[in-house]
Amino acid sequence: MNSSVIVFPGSNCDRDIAVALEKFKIKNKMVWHNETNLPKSDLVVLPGGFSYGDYLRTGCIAGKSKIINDVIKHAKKGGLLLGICNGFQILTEASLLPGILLRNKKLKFISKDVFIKVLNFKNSFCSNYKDKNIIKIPIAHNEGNFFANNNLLDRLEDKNLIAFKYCDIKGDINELSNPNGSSKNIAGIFNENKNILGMMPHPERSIDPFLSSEDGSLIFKSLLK
Amino acid sequence: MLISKDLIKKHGLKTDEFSKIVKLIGREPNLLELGIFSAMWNEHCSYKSSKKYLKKLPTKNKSVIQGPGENAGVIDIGDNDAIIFKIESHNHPSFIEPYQGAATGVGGILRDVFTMGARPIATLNSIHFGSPEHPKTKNLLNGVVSGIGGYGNCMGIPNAGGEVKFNSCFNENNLVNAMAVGHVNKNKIFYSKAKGVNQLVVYVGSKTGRDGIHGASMASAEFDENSEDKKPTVQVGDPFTEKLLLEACLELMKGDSIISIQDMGAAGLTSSSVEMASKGNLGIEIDLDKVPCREEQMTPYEMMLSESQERMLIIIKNGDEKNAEKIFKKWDLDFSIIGKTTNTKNLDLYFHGSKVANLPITSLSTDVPIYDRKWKKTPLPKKEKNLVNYKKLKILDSLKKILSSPNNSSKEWVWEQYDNTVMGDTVQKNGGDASVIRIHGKNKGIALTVDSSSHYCFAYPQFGGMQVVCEAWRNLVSVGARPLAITNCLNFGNPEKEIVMGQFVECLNGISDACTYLDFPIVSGNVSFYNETNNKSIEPTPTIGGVGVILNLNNMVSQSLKSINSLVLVIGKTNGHMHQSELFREVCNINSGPPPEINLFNEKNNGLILLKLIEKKLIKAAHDVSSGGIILALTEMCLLGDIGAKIKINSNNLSNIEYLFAEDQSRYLVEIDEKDQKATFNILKENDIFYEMIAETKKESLDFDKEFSINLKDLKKINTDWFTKYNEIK
Amino acid sequence: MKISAIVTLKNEVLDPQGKVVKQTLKNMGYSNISDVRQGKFFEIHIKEKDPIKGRKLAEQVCKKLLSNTVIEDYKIKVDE
Amino acid sequence: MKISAIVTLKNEVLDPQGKVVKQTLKNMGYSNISDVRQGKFFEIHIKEKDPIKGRKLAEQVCKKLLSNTVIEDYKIKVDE
Ligand SMILES: Nc1ncnc2c1ncn2[C@@H]1O[C@H](COP(=O)(O)OP(=O)(O)O)[C@@H](O)[C@H]1O
Ligand SMILES: [Mg+2]
Repeated sequence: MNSSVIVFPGSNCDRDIAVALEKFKIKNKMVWHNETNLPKSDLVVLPGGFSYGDYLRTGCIAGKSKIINDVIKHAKKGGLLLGICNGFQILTEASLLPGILLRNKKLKFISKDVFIKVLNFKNSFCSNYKDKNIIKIPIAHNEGNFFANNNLLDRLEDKNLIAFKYCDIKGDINELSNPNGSSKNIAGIFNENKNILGMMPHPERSIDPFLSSEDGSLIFKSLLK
Repeated sequence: MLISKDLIKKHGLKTDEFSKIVKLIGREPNLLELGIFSAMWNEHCSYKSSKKYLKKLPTKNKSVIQGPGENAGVIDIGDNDAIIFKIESHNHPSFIEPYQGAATGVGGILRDVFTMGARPIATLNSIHFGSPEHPKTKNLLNGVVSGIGGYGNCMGIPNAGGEVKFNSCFNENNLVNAMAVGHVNKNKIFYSKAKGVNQLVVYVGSKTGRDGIHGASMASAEFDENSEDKKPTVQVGDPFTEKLLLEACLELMKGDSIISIQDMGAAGLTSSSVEMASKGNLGIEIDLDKVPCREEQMTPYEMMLSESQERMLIIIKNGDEKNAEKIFKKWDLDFSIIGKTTNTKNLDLYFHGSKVANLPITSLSTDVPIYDRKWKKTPLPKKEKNLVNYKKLKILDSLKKILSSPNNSSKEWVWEQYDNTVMGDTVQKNGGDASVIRIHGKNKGIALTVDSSSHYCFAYPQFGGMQVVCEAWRNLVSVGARPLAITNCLNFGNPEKEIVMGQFVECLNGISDACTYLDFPIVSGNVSFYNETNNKSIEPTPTIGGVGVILNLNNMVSQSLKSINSLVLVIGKTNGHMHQSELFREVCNINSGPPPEINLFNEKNNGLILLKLIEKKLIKAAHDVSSGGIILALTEMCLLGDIGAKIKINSNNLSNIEYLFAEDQSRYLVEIDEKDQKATFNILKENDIFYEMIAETKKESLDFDKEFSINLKDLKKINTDWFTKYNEIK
Repeated sequence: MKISAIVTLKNEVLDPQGKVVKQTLKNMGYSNISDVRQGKFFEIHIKEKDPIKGRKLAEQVCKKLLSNTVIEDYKIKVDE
Repeated sequence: MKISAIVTLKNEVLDPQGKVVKQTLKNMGYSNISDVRQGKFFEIHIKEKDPIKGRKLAEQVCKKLLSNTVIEDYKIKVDE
């Protein structure tokens, strides 16, 4: 399997995701935002960070970068596209995923381990979570408060497009287990074809036994199938 | 006379200093030259009050590659890996504009580390505020914390610890000390010493603006009511540009075109160019028309004194400039050849074709006046007996009171605002004694901590200074790391006052003694004097940043209790030192008396033997006993591990409250498996180490005989509530 | 020519920043402040003399970059 | 009464956001945009009828909370 990680000025999880991909034997290339063509890739990843300083609106300037046109083409052809944290924000700004990520409800950056519930296994990213659907994973963001109007929320629920919801250790999804004020505790969503996934938590930071969890590994293992 | 008395004073120079300048250069300086002198000769850049004492500090051992004198210190951790680190203050700007002041503090210290070729792998910070009730405190706390986070998070460098303290002596003078730690291949370290004549001097990074002019002089002056009007001296940080600068510099550093490199920190273009030339015993010539400016019609004076952020000065090998320019353009940064090195040993500045300044480099650097300031000893306070009958206090009530006090509350609220998992190598996070960052791709790591103790240092500076170093040492030992070296940030009041200078001298003596005995040298640091408002000085606050190494990460331990039915021991003797303790301060309202004394032999012995036990895998958890005594240490171990404990005191002639709350030094709590009891005791006995059993671990509650039993959930709430409530907006 | 643009969250979108400002002001004793909304302000300098063309350009810029019309509205003013 | 307040960075202070926005607009082809500065906008609703009193209140609020006059300037407008 081949992947490309797009590097924007201000990306800062690009190395982390590359390390994770390679650890799980996915052949990865780094692609500079100013390029116009993607190398041949089964998977494209938009990494976390503060592209363009997160100035103006988070993700918005990266969403207008040169390489994005080819990323859009890749996704329209059904290629896999994963946006993590800032990558998720870029996906919404580039209209590849619906909704938008607003500032955290308490207006503070939040960095901590949270629990999320995996809600959909019939896709290329999450099949390995069938036996373990409540996972521990770190978040680290200032704008992770997913906002969507009621129509959109209904559509996401009806079509089963919600990938993850914040929950507690037991799997209960409620206000207490919602770290940032996201509508319906949403932590990640798919597009209709489920070839695009945007998520706020960082699977690439939970891939080995020395870190506070290894649960992120399963995403990469799922992708390999 | 061209230069008036008033102008001299405005530049923070004394009249005799000005006379010295005139003598050195054989004429009166022009305004630009006066500005340059004022920038180089102020306390912040010249260390004129502290140099005499800094020279005496131990700065070498077999792991030190570079001690004080460069942008940051460098130590060897084996296999060609070196660690570069330094701590620096940004106190004054953070008081005037907490968000930007703290943010640019982080930005500045990061540049000190990556200018030497290291990729930053962690930041730490020590922040001190006035009393929580003071009307400014909440705003300062929120601004500083979000500023530190705002910059570090954007840079993508994990936060690996820090400390937050409140003390009314900081009401009008908060402290923001930021530390950065980087990793570099030992053979690829870059230094600031210029070499060779006619080499190109290159300016890279952001443009120069009118911001922060005279920031360094501000850091060398006291505050008064009007300080908030000193407007343009605070800069706005741009972490995004800094991130680009970091990547561009590291990309250029892969090759060998850099002769020397230096960030533009305090006193900007002036100090960076003078330092490079001075170290290389060369001259430097700059054409100011080539300096990239953000605003129109900037004068030479403004360009030389601006403290705009995110800029570097590089001396590049002739012929390599094209390639370098390409890299900086790729990262959208300014790149401009502004001058060259010369053999004149002068600083020569040109503007619009004419020479506007011409100063001997030595007059700016080595000829700085050095002061041997008068100082006064702080007397050792007496132990006062029978102040109150504290022995009658209820243990649980006292514990709750301490646990919920601002200084002893969990700092989760703070560090949850700092990204501490980015880079994927944080193997032990904030909340323990030291954080541990893995060396990328390897099975070893470094342990990091920062510590200070203004109360101890104020009560008796020498003991206090010694204690901070030992505390840092202990914190590193507690995670299983070999302590290697420290950096220090010395925050004091006005050195022109004898009592303050005395605090400085004696703290440094204590620091020096401890460092020497523990073979724990000082490799970098910073002095911040004039932390004083309306004639009131802060308590002396040296901050120590410690670095240790764990060669095999499988030997790392943490402070969280691991399982039920194991034993908890106290290593080190408890003599019942109560003065300056949290119990006295928070519960009895007694602030008098001496701080605890340290026996350096025991300190070292206890630490090294504990490391041995850890390496033999006999220790399941370890935590040093510091403020709050045994009971607070035990509670913290319980809370972090979510495992309870039943306290059993077998001791001696102390009352229970003394035993549990005393702050005697050099002690640790350790959790061991019942089956390892014998092996552990044997090693401790062989090495003459005093130890006692203190508890057995159990499920979910902390118990003490018939006196109390309290659920950990309740304790946790007591421990975390203060920050949440304090900052809640209802 | 100098043009100002103001970008604000649509009314139906929660404005947590405005809410916190309002609450803080109340806590500071400003009891008669009934609501605060926070937005962004841009001052755009354009090399252009014709105010109609200037405004048009600003409109475009607001639509294409400065605001996200899913959640935000914008207002433009030609200053000079 | 509705009052608008605009808080901007002082001219001599770096505006990193404005800088990036300007560069992005240039990259998008808007070559005649010579500068962009970004600031904050506040819409403040006050239970007050007297415009003079309203403005005074807004002044205070700007000074005490909405801006830090060390690096920022503010402007106030009484809307209605
Ligand atoms: N308290 C101290 N202990 C040891 N070294 C110090 C101390 N204060 C300053 N130094 C050393 O003096 C040198 C100059 O420090 P400083 O001016 O703060 O550096 P920079 O120019 O990088 O800001 C540095 O090498 C620093 O490590
Ligand atoms: Mg430096």
